[in-house]
Amino acid sequence: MNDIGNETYRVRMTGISKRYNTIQTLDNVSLSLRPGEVLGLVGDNGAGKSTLSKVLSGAVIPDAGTIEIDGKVVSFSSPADARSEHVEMVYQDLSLCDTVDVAGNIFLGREPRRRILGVPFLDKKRMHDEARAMLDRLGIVIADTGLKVENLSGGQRQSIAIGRAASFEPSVLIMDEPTAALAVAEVEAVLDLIRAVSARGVSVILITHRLQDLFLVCDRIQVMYEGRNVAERRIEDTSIEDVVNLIVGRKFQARSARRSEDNGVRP
Amino acid sequence: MNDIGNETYRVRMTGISKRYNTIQTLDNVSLSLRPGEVLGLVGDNGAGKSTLSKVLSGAVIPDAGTIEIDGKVVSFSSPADARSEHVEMVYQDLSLCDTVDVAGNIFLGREPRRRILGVPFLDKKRMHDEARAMLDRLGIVIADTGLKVENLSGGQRQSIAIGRAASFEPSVLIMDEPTAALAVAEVEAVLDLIRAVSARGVSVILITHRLQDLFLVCDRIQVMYEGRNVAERRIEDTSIEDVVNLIVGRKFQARSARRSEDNGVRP
Amino acid sequence: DTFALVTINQQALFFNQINEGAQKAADAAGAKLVIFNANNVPSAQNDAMENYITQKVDGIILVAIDVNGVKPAITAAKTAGIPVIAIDAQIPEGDNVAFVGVDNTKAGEDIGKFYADYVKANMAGTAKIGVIGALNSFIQNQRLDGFKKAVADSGQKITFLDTVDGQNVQDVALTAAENLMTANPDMTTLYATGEPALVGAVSAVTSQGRTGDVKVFGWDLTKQAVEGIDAGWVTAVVQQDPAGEGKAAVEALVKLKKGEKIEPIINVPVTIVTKENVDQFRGMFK
Amino acid sequence: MANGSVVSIAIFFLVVCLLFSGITDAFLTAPNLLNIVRQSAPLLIVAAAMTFVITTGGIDLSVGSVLALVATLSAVTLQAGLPWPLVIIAMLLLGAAVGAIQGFFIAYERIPAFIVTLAGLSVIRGIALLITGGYSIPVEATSPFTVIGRAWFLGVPVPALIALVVLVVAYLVFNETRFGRYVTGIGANAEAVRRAGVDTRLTTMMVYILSSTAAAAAGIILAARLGSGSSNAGQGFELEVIAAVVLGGTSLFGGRGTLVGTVLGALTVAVIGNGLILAHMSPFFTPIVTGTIILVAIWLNFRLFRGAIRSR
Amino acid sequence: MANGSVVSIAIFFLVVCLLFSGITDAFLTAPNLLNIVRQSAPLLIVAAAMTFVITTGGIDLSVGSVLALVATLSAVTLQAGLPWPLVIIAMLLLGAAVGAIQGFFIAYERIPAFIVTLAGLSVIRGIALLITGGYSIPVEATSPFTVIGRAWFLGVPVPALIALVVLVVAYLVFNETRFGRYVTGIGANAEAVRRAGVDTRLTTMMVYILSSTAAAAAGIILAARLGSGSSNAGQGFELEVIAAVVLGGTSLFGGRGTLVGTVLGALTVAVIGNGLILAHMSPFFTPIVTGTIILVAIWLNFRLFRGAIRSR
Ligand SMILES: Nc1ncnc2c1ncn2[C@@H]1O[C@H](COP(=O)(O)OP(=O)(O)OP(=O)(O)O)[C@@H](O)[C@H]1O
Ligand SMILES: Nc1ncnc2c1ncn2[C@@H]1O[C@H](COP(=O)(O)OP(=O)(O)OP(=O)(O)O)[C@@H](O)[C@H]1O
Ligand SMILES: [Mg+2]
Ligand SMILES: [Mg+2]
Repeated sequence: MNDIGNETYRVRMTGISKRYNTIQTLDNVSLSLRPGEVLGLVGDNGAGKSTLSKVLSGAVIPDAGTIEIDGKVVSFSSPADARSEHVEMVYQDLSLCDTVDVAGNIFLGREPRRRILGVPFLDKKRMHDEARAMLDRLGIVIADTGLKVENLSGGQRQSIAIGRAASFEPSVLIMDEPTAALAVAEVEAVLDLIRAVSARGVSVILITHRLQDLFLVCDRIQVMYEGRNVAERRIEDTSIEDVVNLIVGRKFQARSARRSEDNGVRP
Repeated sequence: MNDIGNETYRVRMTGISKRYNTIQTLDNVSLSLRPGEVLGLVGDNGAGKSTLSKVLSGAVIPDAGTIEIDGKVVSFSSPADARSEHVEMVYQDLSLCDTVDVAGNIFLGREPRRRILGVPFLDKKRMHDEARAMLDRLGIVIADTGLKVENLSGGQRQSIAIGRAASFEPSVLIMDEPTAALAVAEVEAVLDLIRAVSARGVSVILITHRLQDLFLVCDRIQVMYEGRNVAERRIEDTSIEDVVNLIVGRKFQARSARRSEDNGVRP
Repeated sequence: DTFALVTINQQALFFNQINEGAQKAADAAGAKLVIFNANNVPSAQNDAMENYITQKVDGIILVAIDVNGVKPAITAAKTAGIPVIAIDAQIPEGDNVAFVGVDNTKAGEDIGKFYADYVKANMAGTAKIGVIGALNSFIQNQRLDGFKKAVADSGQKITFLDTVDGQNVQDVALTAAENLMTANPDMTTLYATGEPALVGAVSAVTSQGRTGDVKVFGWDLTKQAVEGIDAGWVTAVVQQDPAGEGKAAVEALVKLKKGEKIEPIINVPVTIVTKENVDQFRGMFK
Repeated sequence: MANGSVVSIAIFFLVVCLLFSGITDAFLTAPNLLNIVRQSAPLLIVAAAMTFVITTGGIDLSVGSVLALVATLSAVTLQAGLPWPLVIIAMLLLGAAVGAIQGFFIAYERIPAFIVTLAGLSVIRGIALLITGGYSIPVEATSPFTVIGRAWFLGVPVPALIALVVLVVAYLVFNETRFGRYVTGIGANAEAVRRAGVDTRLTTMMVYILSSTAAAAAGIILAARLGSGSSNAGQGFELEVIAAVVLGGTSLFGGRGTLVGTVLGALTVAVIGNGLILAHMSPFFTPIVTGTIILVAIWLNFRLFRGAIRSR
Repeated sequence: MANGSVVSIAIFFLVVCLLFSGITDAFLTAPNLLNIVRQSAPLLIVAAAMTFVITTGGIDLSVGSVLALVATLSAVTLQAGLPWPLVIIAMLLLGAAVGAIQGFFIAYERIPAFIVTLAGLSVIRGIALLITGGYSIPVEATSPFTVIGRAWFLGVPVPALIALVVLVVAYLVFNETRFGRYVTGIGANAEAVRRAGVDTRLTTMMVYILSSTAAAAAGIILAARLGSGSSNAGQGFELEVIAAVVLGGTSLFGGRGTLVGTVLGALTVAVIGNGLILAHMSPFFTPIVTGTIILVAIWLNFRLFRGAIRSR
């Protein structure tokens, strides 16, 4: 991880605003991210976390604001633009094609091809082999990469979305509640993955409501409230209780986010 | 909560099996639930938790097995049958109608009506008033109960699904990962809700991957693994580490499910 | 003066020739002619007539689809003082001032009689015949009924094989005609009740290589039909004079306008075109 | 989308009306406007019912055929001497029965609506053709039956009054009853509605009963107005109805329906047809102009209202 | 559903074939079978392209009109003395251009495909009418152009060969290329495909270019076969094509398409039409029997394969 004092940013978003009809979803929000840094983005439901990250992934076009990637001002008019700047995102609603199979979803938009008589056909064997390897790496049990994703369990679907975003050498990886539907071992695998990619210099934005996870992988935490930035903390300078209070906007006793032994759980 | 030794069951499912093509999703699974009891149902992704609970809610018809409610054998051929036995469920995929408004989704299938000239028209005012009251009770911020749910945030959508299931005097309430998308204060509200309804005698099945929550509300935990029952524990007799090992099926070190201070989080 | 012509569709040459004849006559009389195409929808004709009545045109010429269904509109026109002339399809007990055209049943009998005579003279009095019709067309059904009646009256040994529905669309008629020939390898003659059916029949006979042993009879000349007549396997085609009908209808309206009297039935005769007289029609298809 | 679309089609409708008022003198006269509503009564009635069908995510291609069958059978039964009130009741019941059969296959046997009603289209028109033998069957002009299609009441044509009643009832049912709610819900997420304990199959079958019954009512009105039953009636009517509904802003994918939009869509189609006749458009240009007007106008409205409809 | 449906339509197809082989002698003869494939070549070609359109969740109602326009324009240009290879190329380009215009409105301006192509249906057939003035325009029987519709090659009719090539290419593109993948993906979840960085608008426009070009090819074949171009060619063709596609198991909601199913669906429709004539069915019964066969057979297959299709 780089020196926090360093002024080279991978991502700098400034003055981002977005309005939907009557709701000001984002109101002059900023966000910055250094190479290899893991930023935890937290906030109440409806605070605008997903919308802000979709702005960075090109899926939402903001009403105002600028985005710089590696010091260069960019303007994303579609996710394809963001992808070509190596920004990848795991969407909260997963964005899978239900009637396409597991391998097809993982490689969507980047299918490997091989030329037969000069015509670029899909290389299905390679797709299935690589998909299998990728799932195994993430510790995901899916019987067959040829299954359509519509019938998979919630956690299996989420794993596919994660596998897709993480596998194509992103330089910025945005994960919007990637572990919400995952069981305990799979959560560990995702946290390991985040540590591994950030060690390789990938910048990561992690949106999650599992606050304890933040303290396992993040370098910094940014808190949003009703569409605005309200606080930013280096991980060393904060605690779960502090973050809870920032999210809720007042002093709040959250038993589910407290240290386990207080809840009567035997060590 | 009733005496665990008591032989009056609210729900008894025995020998439930379900096969999808090549996958034996449920294999001779049993489940029992006493009045007012809160059962935690846990297991790896794809273990069959959602499918089992859908059998109880009538959304999936099992290949084999019997269900008894209050000692009476029932056979659910549709969710309407289960609803008439007061079984309510919050589905993992939420099951909302995107183009219907918030109030409409909350009251779906149970819209209040008033007669004008003998014709039963929807009582829209009452729907919106009661929906507003219900959301406030759960601490959910949604600007307008007339908004279509398609544009709500992930957590807002989940809150609506919870509000719907909890509000109609169920005698069995099944919650399939109800807190996955919720922020910290909303999670607390849901846990409070579970405690409150179970105190009123409602039996609750809670499926969750947030293991620490189990220890806050459950009386008993049942663990599934690849479509089978593998363990059952009274909450007093177990610990997070124990549950993690049962879920994963072997000794497993999960930092994200350990006591917080081991993770370097300052108390 | 403004006259309105309400027609059935514009996908058959026949109706377009009515339009042309009427247009020429209107130009000659210095009147304005507006044309409405109902695209085969019966109620659209009523709609159009009602619209013209509110607009107070000076006369309406009507080629009816549903001869009963247009009666209320004709009555409404009469009440409004607007004369209606029916072309091609007669209105039973209608309030129209005149009918211009062909008696389809009668002309069907004519070609039926011609056919029976031909069978008697050239096929030793026995023949098997297949029919390509258009079941949804009132006048084409009349043509078939008249034809059948004349054939039955003739006493020749003629067997009616299948009737297939060409739906008044060329490609449908072609497919139906091909299948008709496969179904009845022993068929010796074909009768097509309208222009699309005849085009389909002619193409089918060629494509199935049956020009040697099937004789075609039908309605409404086209270039392919003329070529078939030249080659000898299209025997006879009923040719109407649609332009003449259109012209006669406009002229009748003009006369009425001047206060003159007209005949209630203005007959425009048909011609049965054969090798002998085909030359006089050749010019139409250059 | 539904709301943006209603505004869009409303503006479009006004523009078309203004246009024709400018071009032709006859357009903006009471008799002509009454003509338009009388002529479009069958379209309005069936389009209202079709809005329910399409909002569930279904489609009914058989309405034109049902209309033809009912028109011919009304004429046949009247000719056979049946009293006219009996004929009307029998025909409406026939429509409901046809809808129930089609709805059964769609809702309970889960066969795609497109296939079922396309088969229905073929079979039902075939029966009409068989009954009439391709000829048209007259209805006595003196029969009180024809009142339904021709009479005026309080200065308004009876078919228009019938359409008005049907539209008001349809609007209330669609927006103010449980049934209407479930129709929208089924189109949005049928499984969610089923899980809410609603009998989605019955609801689905009901919408097809509605559309076929509406088609039967349209057939009765048409037979009464024309004084004749012809198996040719209502050819291509299904596309016209669906076009009116879709033009009004109801989504073919289900879940978004608007009855106000449907009424505007149907009237727009009717006004364009009427206006072009009054403007003495050459019949060769009519289809070209009709299609172009619709496309360009919808396009302009989509451009103007894009922001309102859905912004990314 | 796609797989279960293909099995279902395949069995249905076999049953229909066996039935007609039993009832009629002429059915199972080489000339008749070749007739069937020749007659259905235009249907097969357009249905293959329509499978792409419907799989994206779209629809193209204008194919019958494009077919008519191309058929008439081919005849007109040949009459004007243009060399036949030029005519073919120009007509295919015309088809592509029409598709691009419609696709532009659908993909880039987001106007519902139903409205755009319904307007297209009206405008394009209007243009064909205007060009021909209602006359059917002959193609010289001696022109090499007619080879496309009438000639035989290696004992197989040329139209059937063209259809075969189109189908093989379509199958490969649909199942083995990125483009085919995105077509399915757009039907399943267009936003997901867009988020994956795919230009979904271009892909959507392309499928309409495909369908219009295929309709143009069908128009060329038809003009060559009939030896004449008529503006009433291909009336109702769009419904026939869509029926073949849906019968084959492609879902009108998009995301699930099968080309094998489409071929079987199209051939089934063609075989029923052919077989009923061979069986000397009265034309009055033909539509009734056709509709009933389709419905009953699909129903039986849904019952038998329900388990395989989707169990709850
Ligand atoms: N397309 C849209 N149209 C209208 N309103 C929208 C749209 N997208 C988001 N919103 C509104 O913007 C607000 C922020 O939504 P967003 O999804 O960004 O929240 P979030 O912080 O991700 O919440 P959660 O933690 O629940 O996922 C919500 O109130 C939501 O209703
Ligand atoms: N309709 C279906 N068709 C085919 N397979 C299915 C279907 N429903 C579930 N399955 C399979 O059954 C298995 C169990 O699924 P289920 O959703 O019950 O898991 P779960 O325990 O809820 O997992 P998660 O924690 O990820 O939600 C999965 O492997 C899934 O792929
Ligand atoms: Mg979010
Ligand atoms: Mg689950």
